[in-house]
Amino acid sequence: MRRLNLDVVSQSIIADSIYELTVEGSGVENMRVPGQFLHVKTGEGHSSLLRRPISICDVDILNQRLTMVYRAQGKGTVWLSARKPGEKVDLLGPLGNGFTAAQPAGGEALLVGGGIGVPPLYYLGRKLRENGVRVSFALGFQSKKDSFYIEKFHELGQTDVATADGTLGMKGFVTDLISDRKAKVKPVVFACGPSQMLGALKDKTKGLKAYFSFEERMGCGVGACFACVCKADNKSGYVKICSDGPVFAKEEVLL
Amino acid sequence: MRRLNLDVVSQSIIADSIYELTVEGSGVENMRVPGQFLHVKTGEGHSSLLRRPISICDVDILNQRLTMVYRAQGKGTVWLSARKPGEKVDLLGPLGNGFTAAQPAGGEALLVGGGIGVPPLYYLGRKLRENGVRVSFALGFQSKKDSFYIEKFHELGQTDVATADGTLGMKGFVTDLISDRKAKVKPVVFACGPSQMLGALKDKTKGLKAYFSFEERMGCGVGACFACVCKADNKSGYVKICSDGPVFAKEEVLL
Amino acid sequence: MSRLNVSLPGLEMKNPIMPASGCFGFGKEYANWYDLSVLGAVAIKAATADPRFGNPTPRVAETEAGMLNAIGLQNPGVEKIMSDELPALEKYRIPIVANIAGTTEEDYMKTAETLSKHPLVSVLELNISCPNVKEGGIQFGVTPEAASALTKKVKQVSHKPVYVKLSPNVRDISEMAVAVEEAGADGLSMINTLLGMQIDLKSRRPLLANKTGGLSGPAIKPVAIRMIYEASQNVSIPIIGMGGIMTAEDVIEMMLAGASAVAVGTANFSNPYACPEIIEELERVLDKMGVGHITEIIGGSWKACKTPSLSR
Amino acid sequence: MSRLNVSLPGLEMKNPIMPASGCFGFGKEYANWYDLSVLGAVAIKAATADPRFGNPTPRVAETEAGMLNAIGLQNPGVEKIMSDELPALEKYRIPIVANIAGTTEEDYMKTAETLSKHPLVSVLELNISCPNVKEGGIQFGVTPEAASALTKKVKQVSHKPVYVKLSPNVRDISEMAVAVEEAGADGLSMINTLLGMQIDLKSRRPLLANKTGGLSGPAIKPVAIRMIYEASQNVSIPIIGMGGIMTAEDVIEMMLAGASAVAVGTANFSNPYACPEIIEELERVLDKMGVGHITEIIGGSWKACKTPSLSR
Ligand SMILES: Cc1cc2nc3c(=O)[nH]c(=O)nc-3n(C[C@H](O)[C@H](O)[C@H](O)COP(=O)(O)OP(=O)(O)OC[C@H]3O[C@@H](n4cnc5c(N)ncnc54)[C@H](O)[C@@H]3O)c2cc1C
Ligand SMILES: Cc1cc2nc3c(=O)[nH]c(=O)nc-3n(C[C@H](O)[C@H](O)[C@H](O)COP(=O)(O)OP(=O)(O)OC[C@H]3O[C@@H](n4cnc5c(N)ncnc54)[C@H](O)[C@@H]3O)c2cc1C
Ligand SMILES: Cc1cc2nc3c(=O)[nH]c(=O)nc-3n(C[C@H](O)[C@H](O)[C@H](O)COP(=O)(O)O)c2cc1C
Ligand SMILES: Cc1cc2nc3c(=O)[nH]c(=O)nc-3n(C[C@H](O)[C@H](O)[C@H](O)COP(=O)(O)O)c2cc1C
Ligand code: FES
Ligand code: FES
Repeated sequence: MRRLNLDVVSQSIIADSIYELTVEGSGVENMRVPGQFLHVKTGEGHSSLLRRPISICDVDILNQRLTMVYRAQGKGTVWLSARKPGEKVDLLGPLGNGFTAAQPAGGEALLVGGGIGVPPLYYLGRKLRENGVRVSFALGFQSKKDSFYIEKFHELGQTDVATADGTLGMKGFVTDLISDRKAKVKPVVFACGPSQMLGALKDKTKGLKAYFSFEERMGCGVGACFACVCKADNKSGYVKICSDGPVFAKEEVLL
Repeated sequence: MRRLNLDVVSQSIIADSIYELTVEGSGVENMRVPGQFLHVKTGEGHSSLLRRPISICDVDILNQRLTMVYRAQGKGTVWLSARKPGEKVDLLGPLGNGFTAAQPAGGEALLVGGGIGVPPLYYLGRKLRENGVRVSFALGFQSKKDSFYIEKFHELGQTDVATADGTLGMKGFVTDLISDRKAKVKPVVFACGPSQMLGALKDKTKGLKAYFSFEERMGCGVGACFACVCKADNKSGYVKICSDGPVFAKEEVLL
Repeated sequence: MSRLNVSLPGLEMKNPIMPASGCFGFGKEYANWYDLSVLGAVAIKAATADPRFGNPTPRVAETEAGMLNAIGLQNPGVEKIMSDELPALEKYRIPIVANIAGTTEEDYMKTAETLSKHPLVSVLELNISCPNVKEGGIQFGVTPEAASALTKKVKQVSHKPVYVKLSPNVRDISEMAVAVEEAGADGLSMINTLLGMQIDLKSRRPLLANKTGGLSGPAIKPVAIRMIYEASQNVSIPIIGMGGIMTAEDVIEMMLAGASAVAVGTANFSNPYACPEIIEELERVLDKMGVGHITEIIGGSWKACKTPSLSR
Repeated sequence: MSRLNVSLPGLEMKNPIMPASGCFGFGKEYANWYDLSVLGAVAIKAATADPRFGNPTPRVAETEAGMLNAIGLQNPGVEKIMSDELPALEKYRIPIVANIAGTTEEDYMKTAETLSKHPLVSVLELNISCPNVKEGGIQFGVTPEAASALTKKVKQVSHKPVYVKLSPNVRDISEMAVAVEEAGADGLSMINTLLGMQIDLKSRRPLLANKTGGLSGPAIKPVAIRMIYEASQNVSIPIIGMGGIMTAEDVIEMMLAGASAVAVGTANFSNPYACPEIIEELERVLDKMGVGHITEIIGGSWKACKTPSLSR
């Protein structure tokens, strides 16, 4: 949990409005937990006051390199997508609690991602494999042109894809991909994506251990402002997505 | 009077916080009148809404190159000083009415500048010489470290310098430099500098034709907002520095 | 262009964009930059009964995403405006919103009567945010009683529809809006500037000679949106919205809040082509949103949906 | 450090900087970033008599040079704050400003009495910008009568000095300041947020679930400066200034306007080290200005000069 000023190594567009940004520098070596996120300063001066939460997509600890994959949609991410080698990126991280709990040692994991929720699953998949877990992926996108990293996921394990318009993989939702597999192998499920997807997935994963990464608009990103609070099934009745999460056991957060 | 998007050719620091910025591109060929100014957009997005008025310091019509010399002091000029080749500068220009009137054809001109009022005198001096006018310069700075372009002015004509702390040239004010010369040759005087300097110069140039370039904080820069109005000895009782000036006969504007 | 036209009392506009009063002079300067006939209308600088020189300089300061101004209503007086300024606008064939100001009710009435008779003036815009000398420095724009009384007086003498320009420096904007509607206003203009100040660290004094100034620009847009959203639900007269508009998206946001047309002020300084560029962009944004005609979005943030909105 | 200390009723601060209420939780999160003992004081999140969950999400939005928030005063209630949150702050040995909120006078009184007895609480900060349910949704903070009555009640029960936090959503800030001073306030905090709104073009609805939110950040600084400048000349109690402070220069500007100390809110989100960095920078800025002790500049924009100012 530090403020880092990292050097841009590369920036490339890997799908429609989707950018892959690699930065490097001191502090990256602490980013060991998949599902943690970065709080990225965008814009010059005081024009953009709120940082943007972006997941860790991959880390090369040895070379202190960090990769983010994000969609350039609003003011801040569009600014970020214009950063070039030679420039710096100011970010806080690693923040939050990632996919730490219940790694199914020696077992089976199913990683489910939707759209721009896919990136953190890459680092998670890599880590799980390193730990000897068998991983497979169910990824959903709007359309082929929005899809990314499919080849890289294939290298880690079986990867099924669904697109809303059927231009890649199965036509339909990502939840349609997992029905039969779950029956067979009882995997632990890790998921990240829009809240409708998580809601549907909650039902589809009845009886399975599942950990979901949630999204909410943030102020501080560190647990101080109560912007990102969601109702939860716990003692206080709520969780802060930024500091208690973003990853929770699927039962804890009330969607 | 157009909006230009010019390429940065070079940027260099030529004195303490004083930068020389050369830009090039279409539209520069219209900048033929010394004393006119540019209204420069600074900052990204909507952080800085007001443009910065900067004088034309020199123009290379053939190569469509324009040079500004400015002090990086506040938010906007500090931003401008960080522009590098490969980037663009958005400016309106040429704006206002420059040193057009009463060029002393074949005669003698004395150009008096103080601090950051010096730059437009360079283009003016060059133009006057091209028109066969004998030019000499009286330049005032706070200190040696603030001075610039002395050699370049020497190439155009006799150049006397005063500094407030005596570190270069005479110790004192620029007005102290002109006392005897004016008696001898009755030059036409052109001046640009802080209003105290112009006030003192007004007295010192009694009996001489003199044209002063005035400064005022601006909104639109084009005559529409009435931000830059000064009392004047004319029919309406005022002038707009941006569109009626910035250059006026010394008697017109009431300091 | 038929998807952009809006119709307000006295204002048939081919698009909802006009430059805001005080930010566009009487038009002739920006006419050097582009053909003013592309505008939906033009709001001209405040007219007072007699010529006014305005405040000492500095009159403007820059703030984060905003600016302060204390021009002080400098203008050549209503007679000169009619003889020297208005005729030059005729050739553009666009509606003219004549902004009027004063320090007493009599001032306003005199200016309103005179100016509203001019054939080129489409509507009056009553700027009620100036210090009221008679009532001891209180502004007409900050109490519903004073605003209502002034509106009634001006309506009595005006030959054209009257829009009242509301000040945001109030506790309850709806109360003000309702008061002037009941007093007979044909429309509202909102918002005028927020009172602000900047202190110069070198001189250690307020930077503006007038000390305080009016804050405009994107910094105040959230306040404008909120006030238009509130006022538009409490009155049935149309609103000309303003405050921080820089882009076509800002226009849409303000119309969704409840404005029927908008004025662009500070943006002109940052970009002299602001108005024509916004007008051009509007079509593109409407396409992206799948909106047929711009009037469909007026008040769209609180009205029941007419056109289906995109999912997030 | 002896040139930065300021002394206000109940607050002996080694420097004039405190994080603003609601932007710093109860301190423990930022304690992971730096040692809180460098701070002049700390203002903690609003306490209410009973626990509150707050508003639905989204609770924040970004605007140009500002942000909107509608957290809705989420807090665990005064008892839990005293048992679970305050003790952790003891080790930093800095004054604690306990912000309190409520919806009825009784609420406020209960919270004020309880909290002001806690040995770690230095002063109370009365947040009077919350809806007053009893009086039908009117805010205590927008009429002098309601603000004055509430201040009196809280003063009666409080064991510590009481600062009243003023809302900027009023017509006349001095009137409010004078009313609460006369009611016995020991100091003022100003300003709270401006009411604003953002509309999401995709959903065509207000982005915040609560629809309106409070605007903070540099966008509102000119309004804060103006209000502090006005209020400070009309009262003799000290002012804790806030609204858009990002830099040490902003602190100086606000103190020149009339603040005796300042609070830093939104800046913490942009930079978690905002407070310690500003404190460090203050020395440098005072050096540049040739100021011996920071108290010399308080109200410097309207007081006769004590130290010579630099020429422009
Ligand atoms: C824990 C977490 C991890 C995330 N990881 C990724 C990632 O790896 N890749 C990726 O593309 N996106 C990710 N997102 C979503 C990403 O934060 C938003 O897309 C981004 O903040 C939008 O910023 P903008 O400048 O494009 O939009 P703007 O509209 O300019 O943003 C305005 C404000 O709204 C907030 N905001 C807007 N949309 C969202 C959103 N969907 N979620 C949260 N805040 C939002 C912004 O942070 C900002 O404060 C993540 C979100 C969270 C909460
Ligand atoms: C006609 C004209 C020609 C000029 N030519 C030059 C030149 O060639 N080189 C040069 O260094 N300077 C020149 N100046 C002064 C220059 O405009 C200011 O130094 C500059 O605007 C300061 O901007 P900033 O971003 O540094 O300061 P900021 O403090 O960030 O500026 C804030 C606002 O105040 C305005 N402002 C601040 N100081 C001045 C000033 N002295 N005059 C006018 N506006 C000011 C800015 O334009 C801006 O709107 C000229 C001014 C005028 C009016
Ligand atoms: C320099 C300047 C001068 C203004 N003069 C007037 C005026 O004469 N009459 C008036 O009603 N409003 C005046 N205004 C207010 C604008 O018309 C507009 O209401 C306000 O600036 C908000 O819009 P904006 O943020 O787009 O600038 C002026 C604003 C500026 C910046
Ligand atoms: C997220 C957030 C929460 C806030 N919560 C409170 C609060 O609980 N009580 C209060 O008095 N002010 C609260 N405020 C207002 C701040 O204390 C401060 O007055 C305001 O934000 C202006 O300062 P700034 O521009 O530095 O943020 C809150 C502000 C923000 C941004
Ligand atoms: S974003 Fe501030 S508490 Fe989560
Ligand atoms: S700057 Fe607008 S009239 Fe001169």
